[in-house]
Amino acid sequence: MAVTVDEAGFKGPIALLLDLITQQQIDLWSVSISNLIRDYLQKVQEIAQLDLEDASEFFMVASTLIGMKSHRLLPPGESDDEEEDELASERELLLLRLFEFKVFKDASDAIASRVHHSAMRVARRGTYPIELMNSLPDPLGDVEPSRLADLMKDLLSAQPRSIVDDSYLFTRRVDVELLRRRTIDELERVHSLDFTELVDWSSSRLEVCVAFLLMLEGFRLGILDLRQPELLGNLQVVWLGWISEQTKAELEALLQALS
Amino acid sequence: MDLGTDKGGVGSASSGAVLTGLSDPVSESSDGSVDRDGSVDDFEANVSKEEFHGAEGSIASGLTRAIEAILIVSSEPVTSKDVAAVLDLPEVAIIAEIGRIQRFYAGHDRGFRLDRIAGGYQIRTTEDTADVLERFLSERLAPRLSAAALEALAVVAYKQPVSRAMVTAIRGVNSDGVMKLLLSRGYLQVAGRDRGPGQAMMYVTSPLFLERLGLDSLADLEPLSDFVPSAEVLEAIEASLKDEE
Amino acid sequence: MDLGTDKGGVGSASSGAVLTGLSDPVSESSDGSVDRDGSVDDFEANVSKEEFHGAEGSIASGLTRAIEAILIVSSEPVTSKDVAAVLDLPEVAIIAEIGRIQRFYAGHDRGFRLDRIAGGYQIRTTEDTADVLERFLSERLAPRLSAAALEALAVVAYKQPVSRAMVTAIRGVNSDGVMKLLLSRGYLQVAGRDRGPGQAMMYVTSPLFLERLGLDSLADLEPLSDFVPSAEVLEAIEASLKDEE
Repeated sequence: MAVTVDEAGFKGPIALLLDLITQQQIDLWSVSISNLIRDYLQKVQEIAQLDLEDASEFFMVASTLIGMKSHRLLPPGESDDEEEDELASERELLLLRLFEFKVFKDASDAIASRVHHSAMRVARRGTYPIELMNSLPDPLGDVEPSRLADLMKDLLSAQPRSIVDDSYLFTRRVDVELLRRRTIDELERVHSLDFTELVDWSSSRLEVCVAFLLMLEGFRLGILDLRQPELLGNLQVVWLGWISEQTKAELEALLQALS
Repeated sequence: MDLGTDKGGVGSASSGAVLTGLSDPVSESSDGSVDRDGSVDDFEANVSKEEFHGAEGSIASGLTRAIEAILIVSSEPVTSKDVAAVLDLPEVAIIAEIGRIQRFYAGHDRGFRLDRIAGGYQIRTTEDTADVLERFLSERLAPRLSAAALEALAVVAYKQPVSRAMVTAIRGVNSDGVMKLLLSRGYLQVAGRDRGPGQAMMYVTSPLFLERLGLDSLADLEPLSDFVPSAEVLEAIEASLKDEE
Repeated sequence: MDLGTDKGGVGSASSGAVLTGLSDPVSESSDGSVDRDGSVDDFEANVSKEEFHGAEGSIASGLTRAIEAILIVSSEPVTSKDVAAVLDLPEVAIIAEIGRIQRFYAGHDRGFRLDRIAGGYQIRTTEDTADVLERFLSERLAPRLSAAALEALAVVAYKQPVSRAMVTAIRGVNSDGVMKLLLSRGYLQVAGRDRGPGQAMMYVTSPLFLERLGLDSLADLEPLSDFVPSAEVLEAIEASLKDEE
């Protein structure tokens, strides 16, 4: 019994179970739970991520199934009432979750269909006549440039928000050319060193970031080699000491793009 | 273009005069098509007249032209209330006129319709032109949404306001990623924090969600009860988990 | 919608049928509007529609609908050559059809016309609606930019060239609407497409932006020197770049 795991939008065990029951018309008693778990783990390994919550959810469902299965194997009367009650309530819970999920699954199909049909109808992309726009009061009239700077700082420091603009950081705060010369000079001199040593003289985190990007680019261009013997350990930078004309041109282009 | 911005209201004599003046050339038209002068009383009469004449051959009034112009320059749905405010006419008059415009384009089967979307009105192309537009815009019109994202969207749509944890609980799988995606695509928005313990961030669908689904309001979504599984499915699920046959 | 654009053998046949239909003067109805169809399949359907409406003949054809849809979704003038290429029909057929569409809207005195502008065709509002639109725009576009619009403007100013997805990622809310607004106000302009995988449209600030802020160049923007962005932020870089489509 192969288990399908939707890799893009990872399916949970509830969805999986529902699939097994409704689409494949399978009697769960014929499902080998050990196979199910093995296939599941294999898939998880393939997508190279194991969310702990997802995994525990999966095992909760699997153990409920195992419990119910093993219970059925026992001759009647051998288990005590308490155990039986517990099993029954687990079964009820699982049933409820399956029902609930099925409802939302079908609702999502309806939403998908609506989204699709609605997308087939494109809304008018209007523009305001430019003559009219010019006759309106200018909304930027009383905005001070410093207001934009303040907004930008707020945005970049706000918690749930993302992104540091690397291009902007490079252009304004780091002399990339100087950094490159210092890096290459140092590497040519000592041939090999740890990244932490390399950025010892860096005055800011930004310079460290730029230096790191230069390392990556240098690695891509084959100018230097990077090694990291230990996970999260020191990054060793090895100077390969040879730059082709093409590589040089590429590097120049990169530097120009950065500055 | 004066559509009776007079504060005295549509029913007043001065405003009536203005409106008559506006549509003056139209009332002379020989084809017997309806002209309208925007006064509330006449709107009723006009509706029936227009219905009698059908959608064809009608010459647009000043009010029609004004509303159409507004819709043509807009990219977002425009509410009848906004139009009424700009034209200084009662909203009911605007709604009636919009109804006529809708019937005009539908009746002539043009390449677009005037739809009611997210509480407003918006010009949208007809569905049969979709593949032409895909070629013209060289982009896929249908958005790519994974089954996971759609499931999460369904949960929010029907249970809003809702926290990520609740979505995860129903789907049985961690939903932080898809929720983030739906947020960045504009389908969802944050509606503040739960007042209960934990103060979880609560999510609701956005106005853009309505636009993307072509809905006027959330009330237009099928009730969730429509999706209750059929007796056979329920039985199948129950039977598959049963102890005995 | 089949307009005979199919490149295969069947396509050439249907394309031929389209052309035959288009140049057939007999089908032209008395009021100058034409009921014409873009495809063999749709033709049958339209014939019956035409019969139903008798001599009016004002039901739009598949070709009409296709051209109208293209014009409705375009805010820039569209050339007949572009339309012909998309529909895989000779330009002369498109020009003839556009002429019919122009006559239709002018004849019905709607609030917009299909004008020939800068070598192309564009739907534009009629002149008599100018003052209504001015009122509508001044109410809709508040004299001050919203906080959201200013935020988006700040992001573009400091991070240009930048895609919409990037602005959305930084602001944490969908920014398509405010970006559109800023574009329509002329503060932003398009700077081409990203050379990266997503080929996202990239935006920069316009000369008008500098002028209105009283700046000589972007270098005069207040530097964000000494400002260190929050640390949580870094992980999202890749995410937002991946989101760009």
